Amino acid sequence: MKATDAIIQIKDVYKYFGNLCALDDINLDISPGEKVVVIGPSGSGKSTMLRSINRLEEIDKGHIIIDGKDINDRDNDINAIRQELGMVFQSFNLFPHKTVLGNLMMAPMKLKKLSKNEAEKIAMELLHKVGISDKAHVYPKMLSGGQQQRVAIARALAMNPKIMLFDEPTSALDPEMIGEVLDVMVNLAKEGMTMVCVTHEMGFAREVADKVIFMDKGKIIETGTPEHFFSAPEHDRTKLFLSQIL
Amino acid sequence: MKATDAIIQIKDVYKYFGNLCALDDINLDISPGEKVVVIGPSGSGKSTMLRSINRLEEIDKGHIIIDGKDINDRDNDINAIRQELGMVFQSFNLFPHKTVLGNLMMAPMKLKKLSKNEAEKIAMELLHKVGISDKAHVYPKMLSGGQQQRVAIARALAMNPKIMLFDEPTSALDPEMIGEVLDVMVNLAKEGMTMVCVTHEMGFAREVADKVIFMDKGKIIETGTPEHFFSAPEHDRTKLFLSQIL
Amino acid sequence: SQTNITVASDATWPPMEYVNKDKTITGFAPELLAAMEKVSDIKFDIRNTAWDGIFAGLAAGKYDMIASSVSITDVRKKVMTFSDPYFEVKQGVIAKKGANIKSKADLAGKKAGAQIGTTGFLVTRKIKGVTMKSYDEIGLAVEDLYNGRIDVVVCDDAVAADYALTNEQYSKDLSLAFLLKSDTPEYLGFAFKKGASQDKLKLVNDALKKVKESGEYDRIFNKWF
Amino acid sequence: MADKSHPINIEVGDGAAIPVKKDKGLVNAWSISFFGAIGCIIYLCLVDPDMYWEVLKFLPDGILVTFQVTIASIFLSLIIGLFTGLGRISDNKIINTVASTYVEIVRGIPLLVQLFYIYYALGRFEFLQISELPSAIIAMGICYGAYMGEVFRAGIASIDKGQGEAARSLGFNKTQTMFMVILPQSWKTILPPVGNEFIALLKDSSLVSILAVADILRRGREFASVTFSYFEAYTMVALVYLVITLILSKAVSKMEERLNYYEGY
Amino acid sequence: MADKSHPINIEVGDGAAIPVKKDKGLVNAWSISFFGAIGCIIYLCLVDPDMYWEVLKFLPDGILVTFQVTIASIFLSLIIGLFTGLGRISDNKIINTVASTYVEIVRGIPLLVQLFYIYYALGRFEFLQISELPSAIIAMGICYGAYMGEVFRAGIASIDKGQGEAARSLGFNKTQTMFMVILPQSWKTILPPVGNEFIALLKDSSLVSILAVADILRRGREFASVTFSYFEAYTMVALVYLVITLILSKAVSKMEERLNYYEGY
Ligand SMILES: Nc1ncnc2c1ncn2[C@@H]1O[C@H](COP(=O)(O)OP(=O)(O)OP(=O)(O)O)[C@@H](O)[C@H]1O
Ligand SMILES: Nc1ncnc2c1ncn2[C@@H]1O[C@H](COP(=O)(O)OP(=O)(O)OP(=O)(O)O)[C@@H](O)[C@H]1O
Ligand SMILES: [Mg+2]
Ligand SMILES: [Mg+2]
Repeated sequence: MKATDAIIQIKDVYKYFGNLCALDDINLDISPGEKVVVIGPSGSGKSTMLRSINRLEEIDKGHIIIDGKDINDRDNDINAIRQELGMVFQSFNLFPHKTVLGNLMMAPMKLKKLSKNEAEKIAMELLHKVGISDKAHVYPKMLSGGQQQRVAIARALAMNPKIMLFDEPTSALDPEMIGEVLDVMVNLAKEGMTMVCVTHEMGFAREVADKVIFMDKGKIIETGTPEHFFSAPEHDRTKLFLSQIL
Repeated sequence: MKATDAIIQIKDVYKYFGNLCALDDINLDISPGEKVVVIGPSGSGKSTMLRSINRLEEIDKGHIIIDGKDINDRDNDINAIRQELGMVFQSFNLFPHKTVLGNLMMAPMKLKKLSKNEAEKIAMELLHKVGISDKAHVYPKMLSGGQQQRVAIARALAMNPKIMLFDEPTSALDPEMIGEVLDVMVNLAKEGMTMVCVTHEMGFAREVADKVIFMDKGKIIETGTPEHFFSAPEHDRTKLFLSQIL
Repeated sequence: SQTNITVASDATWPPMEYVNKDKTITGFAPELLAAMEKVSDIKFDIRNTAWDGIFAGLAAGKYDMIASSVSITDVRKKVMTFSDPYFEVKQGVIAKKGANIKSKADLAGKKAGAQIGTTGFLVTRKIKGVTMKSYDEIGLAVEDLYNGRIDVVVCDDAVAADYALTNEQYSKDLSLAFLLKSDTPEYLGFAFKKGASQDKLKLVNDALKKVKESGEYDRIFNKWF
Repeated sequence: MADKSHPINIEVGDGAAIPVKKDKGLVNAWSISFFGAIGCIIYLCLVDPDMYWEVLKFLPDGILVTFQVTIASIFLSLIIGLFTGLGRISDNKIINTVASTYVEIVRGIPLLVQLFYIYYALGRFEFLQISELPSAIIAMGICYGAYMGEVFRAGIASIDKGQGEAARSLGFNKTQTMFMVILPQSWKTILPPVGNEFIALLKDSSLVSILAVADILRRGREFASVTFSYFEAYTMVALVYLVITLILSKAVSKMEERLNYYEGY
Repeated sequence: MADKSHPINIEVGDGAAIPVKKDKGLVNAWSISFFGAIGCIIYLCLVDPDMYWEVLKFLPDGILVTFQVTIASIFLSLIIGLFTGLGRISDNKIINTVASTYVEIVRGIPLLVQLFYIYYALGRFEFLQISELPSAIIAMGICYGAYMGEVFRAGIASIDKGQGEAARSLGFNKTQTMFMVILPQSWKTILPPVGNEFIALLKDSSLVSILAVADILRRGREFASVTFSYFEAYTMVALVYLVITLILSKAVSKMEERLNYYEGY
């Protein structure tokens, strides 16, 4: 794979919070359609890396190139680039003042200038896909956590992004709801979406991941297939971590 | 035992919170020197009963007679009666603006008009007894939970009460601190103090209790020795409860 | 034996009474009082008091007398007692130069300003077609005139002349347009609480008379006007 | 300031005491004050109509002016406040400092001094030769804009950061995020203090009487200056203000209840 | 009111904007405003000493009076406020209602109207024939007492209920519990808003100038009424107030920091 084929290129990226080096010389290429799962202990920089891809964090050094465009280059419109990137947060972050449908229709209508009808059609399709079309006219706070997270995924998909970023999408959920969200993610993966997921659901990783990345202290320590991690992780740090979460 | 021997007499007591009957026809006599442990599920009225003995809750019907005086009779000075009753709370409730010594000396000096020297002498003796005389000049917030609770016990003892009331004194403590508080309570029991303890520490109950009372829904369901409760509780409700906590 | 009389004065009324740069209350009236002190056993203690409420304070007994350019009117006579007149006033109308206001008739449809409760205020509000605005201080009214928010200011002629003529800044723009004619002459007097302090009233009247007779009154008058 | 650095932060607003349901004392006090005030007005007018009824008849256009000033000023202050609030949270240092300095200065000078100052300073500029009512409104608006700015700031700060991030990650720019996602959510938090400021502003609007604007207080003083009935005039003025603010504070308390129980979201 | 029924409660105090450390914007703004104001004063006095230096020389005794009124009123209002606060949380219905009604009425009437009213109404009673400074102080004290009452009430309410129960169970009576256990703990919560009210009161004390109390504003107006230099006089008055309130707000912010970091307990 040539570097230029990659849809996400992370090159020599550093990010500091004060003295703390949250990202320490990160290099990573992700090809179109690839599914990457990021694991690592708390505070290792997983979220920071994911958020940097979306420029929710401003990096201090290096380059992040999405679909050929350097996102930190002032000439590139970051808002246009972000439309290519769907993001799903641990805490759902649905807009509480809009119905489920409103949440899904807002960005397509305002940003892609779709008509109300077009936006609603797309929204309803996506709600079908994530299995909660019956809740279209309900406000988010009436939904369970699992349902909210599925709406959040649908909302991100409504902008028809090329890449989906997930930051521990299931870790705020009660155990009985994790399955329904993972199912949606697995289907998405099967449809060929490029995905970067921070998650410790190793079943999910095994099922869909092309590549697993283990981070620690802001560095990428080890990269490999899921099988590699389950069977023969190289580094002691990785072994220790896996022994804790499995 | 004649009723008149009892140092605490609770007669036909009812207490309502709105429509909720928190104490439902409670009758209980406690003799001098007796140690009573009260158990029961959450919301069963244990705290309400204990607080009623101190008139921290005003009862709606019945009589509570401490050392011959009806505490709800306006002719009796409740503040004088309260001096006979030491109370220890789940949340310690030490006075944060006073040092440990200040906490112990305040009531004896202001209420019993002891001189500063006398009060300090008593306070230091009690701090020795509960094993934290080295913390005399420290403010409560510098102490661990277990230390705070021991100070709270010492503060109650400083008024030289005839009866000690404990409301789940160890349930706000980290496990490693429970022991140090229970030790103090066991010693107190051995010295012959009349004690009413709401606690689910069954080891403590077995060691010191003369009588265990099981409450449910505002009623006293079953009364007996600790052995009775461990070996042959009568009521289904009691059995169920004990199976949960043991 | 000395008689102390506390006097209220709204010292925002130059040149009749005002606070000078030394923070002392001065002007025509205070000098008149000083002259009266010299010819009698009275000791005046002048206190600066806000105009609005100056009569309420007199009624409440906070001071014995008001010396604050109070015109003697029938309405006022009902609630207070006046000394002999000490000054004759006319109501002067200040307007912008070139505003073409020359008589009472020109005031129709105009906005007029005056200090609340002064004769100027009482007279002007009775003129048909005039929108009346009342101010706490005459100076604020003149400033609003200068700034173009109102068309005329009505006040005692001596005060009007002072504002319109002696102040450099205002004299470029403002002028004393005309005097409001009234059927009966209007006099200023010292006001006392109704029914109280008759002895003090008499002392004041006597002293005023002496000052007038001695020619001292004219000397002070000429100094200020 | 809705400052979170203290464990408990007491702020007594300068509005009226809102009779919220859980404060039984105030609810009772509200009824006593309100019906007491109404009763007093009626009683006084019946017993001494020559005096009190005359005062009352003298006031209505003053009440109108008071409301005009209040309503216009609150609108102006809301607009100023919105920009100030946004400025106060802006990452742009210059904008932030300008907004903060505006707040610091306006809150550091007595309202009465500001009114005098703005009113007469505005008058000095030829092109601003506007009549007293607009000048008074502009002055009150500028003063209250600083307070409203803090209300907006706190309202915006009360919205979870995740909301903004979610909107940005969908591709909304900063302005869209603010106006389509943050502000629509923060009105629930902003509305009650705005109601409170409205009452405070209505009370403070009595200061414009010093600028010779013919509001309730001015009318009362004019009446008193002619009839020398200071006691009666001020009694009536106070009662009228009391009735008005009590009605408004009841309205604010109803609004707060509604907002609290509003189940839409 | 420190009302806990809302998830977030915004109250903008009527004091100055306290430059607390975490609000960088305000800290910068404070410096700009403060040194700016001082700079302005010096510059104006140097450039046009005939005017500005004269005004400035005219003000000092007014500043003294402003402080006298403020300090005396705040003491009076603290005493009234303590009793009001205790009354507002009292179980005794009559006391509670009286205290609440006092709060409701005082907060429902504009301060200026109250000042007029109390000043002239007090004057009606022969035995209350006191001069304007004490009357003004009494009036300000009564007005601010209601606000202070709410500060005390909130301060007392901020103390954990368990504290009172612990004291009562030791045998302290209600009064002893309040004065020996609750109030000594609540001063930490009460002090910052009292500091804030102090600044607010200092600003509002400018209203007593209308009663011809010779405070800063009055002195400025007197100067202006003689020299006709309204613009210059009010500029100086505003700057002097600004410098004073900024110094005080810095002091309050320092005090808050101290209280926050105070390790005693
Ligand atoms: N806004 C911030 N300011 C300061 N430090 C931050 C900030 N965000 C993250 N950090 C720090 O950066 C480091 C990396 O944080 P990050 O959230 O990326 O970790 P993570 O791997 O996602 O951990 P977790 O599994 O807990 O979510 C941590 O030490 C964290 O404390
Ligand atoms: N102040 C109060 N107001 C209203 N209801 C109350 C109050 N205090 C207690 N209750 C109710 O009275 C009942 C008895 O409460 P109590 O605190 O005595 O139970 P408990 O046995 O001590 O429970 P726990 O083990 O949880 O402490 C409960 O239903 C409780 O909700
Ligand atoms: Mg994370
Ligand atoms: Mg309990």
